[in-house]
Amino acid sequence: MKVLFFAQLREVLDCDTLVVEPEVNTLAELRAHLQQKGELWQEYLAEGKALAAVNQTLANDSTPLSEKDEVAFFPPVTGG
Amino acid sequence: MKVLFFAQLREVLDCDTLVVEPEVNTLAELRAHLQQKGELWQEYLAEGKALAAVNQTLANDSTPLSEKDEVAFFPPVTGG
Amino acid sequence: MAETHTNNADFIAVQNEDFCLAAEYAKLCENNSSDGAVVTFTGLVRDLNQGQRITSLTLEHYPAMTEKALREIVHDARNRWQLGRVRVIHRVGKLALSEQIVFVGISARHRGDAFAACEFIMDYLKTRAPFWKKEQTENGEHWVEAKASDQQKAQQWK
Amino acid sequence: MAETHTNNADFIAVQNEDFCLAAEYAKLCENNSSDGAVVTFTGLVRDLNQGQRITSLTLEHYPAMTEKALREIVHDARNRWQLGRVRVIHRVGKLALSEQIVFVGISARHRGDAFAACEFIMDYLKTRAPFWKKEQTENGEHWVEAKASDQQKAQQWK
Repeated sequence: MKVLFFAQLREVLDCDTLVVEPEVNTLAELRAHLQQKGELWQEYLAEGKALAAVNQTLANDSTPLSEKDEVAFFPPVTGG
Repeated sequence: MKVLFFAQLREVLDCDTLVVEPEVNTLAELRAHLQQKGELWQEYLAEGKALAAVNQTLANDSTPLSEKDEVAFFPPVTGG
Repeated sequence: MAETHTNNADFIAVQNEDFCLAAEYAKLCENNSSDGAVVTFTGLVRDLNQGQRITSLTLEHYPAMTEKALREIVHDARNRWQLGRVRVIHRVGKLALSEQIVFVGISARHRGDAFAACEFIMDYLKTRAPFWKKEQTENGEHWVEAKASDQQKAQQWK
Repeated sequence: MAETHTNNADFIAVQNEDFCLAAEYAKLCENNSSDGAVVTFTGLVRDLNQGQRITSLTLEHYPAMTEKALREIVHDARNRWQLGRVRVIHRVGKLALSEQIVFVGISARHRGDAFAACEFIMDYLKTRAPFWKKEQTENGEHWVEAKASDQQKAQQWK
């Protein structure tokens, strides 16, 4: 599973792409899994702080995940 | 007092400008005075059918009139 | 062509000549780094109105009143929203199919103000500015009737 | 530059290059006598944001997702209003003061639909399309924080 990070999240976590194979079935589980990587991950991936997309579509914590999905975490968007 | 007519009103009444000196104090009175000029005037100057402006500002039947005013009657506007 | 500047940031014109959107947009933007939003509305002669096929239209107006009416509408809009520059152009005379009729352009710091003011000015112009359209069709010509929906739109701003 | 046509009448682009309002407007109008209304929105880099003086900004995006997100927003708008042509352009990369950031242009038979759809697309873009701004100021640079007012605007369309 490919996990991408954008904008402030990419900078703070010093990570733009991660390839992981965790045993997770939902976005919530992936989030919790990644939050174990350290204090910054714990803080910046918190729900409400980071948005997420699964296969390039905005997702929520109950969105199911499978191995081939592309998941992205990012701060609230500020385009326009 | 100068009275102007525009658009359909000008065409139907076959009149673009009228100079009159009636004894009227309000727009309602001028309207009633002009409506005596004939059936078409009666019909087309009826309140709700013709809008009116006094000195180039939209007016209503209670708007006071004096000799030097410019009054205009016209159909509901359709610009834009 | 007659022009009136109600203040430095307003431009109001009633004219026979066509206008150029790019030039109007440039005037809304140039040396204006404080406004982050520009909204423009352009009204054009469309081919079909109330079921009838249009070939052209003629716009009559009340010359002494049109600019005054537009100026009052812009003044109203400025009282309601925080606006940068405002430009309103309305053409009169004979216009062919697809020709430009009216332009309203607004710059503002924030987009909400620009959108609201632009739509407000059009809604008020449609019910308060003394312009009348006569449409030419294959079956002759006729004066356009005012639409109840335009009255309703204008009333929603109260 | 990447382009996507979701249907013949839609144009969506995410690009580094600047865009030209006049060219976009021409594409909304040409051979289009059925639409009587064109509304455009242009967003520009303004000098002041949340109290800080801006010198430039950098726009990052999620390339695989941006066009898809914009396409979905336009699709949503088409389900709500009767629209003619829709053109959306969003720039990415480094932009100087007063540069153009985003364009939304809509043609429609009637102005109400064009105004509503243009504002809706901007409000949704501001909360759903994966773009992020980093502002450069005299005191260094920082990521722009999302505004609660943008969330509220988007929610009002529900």
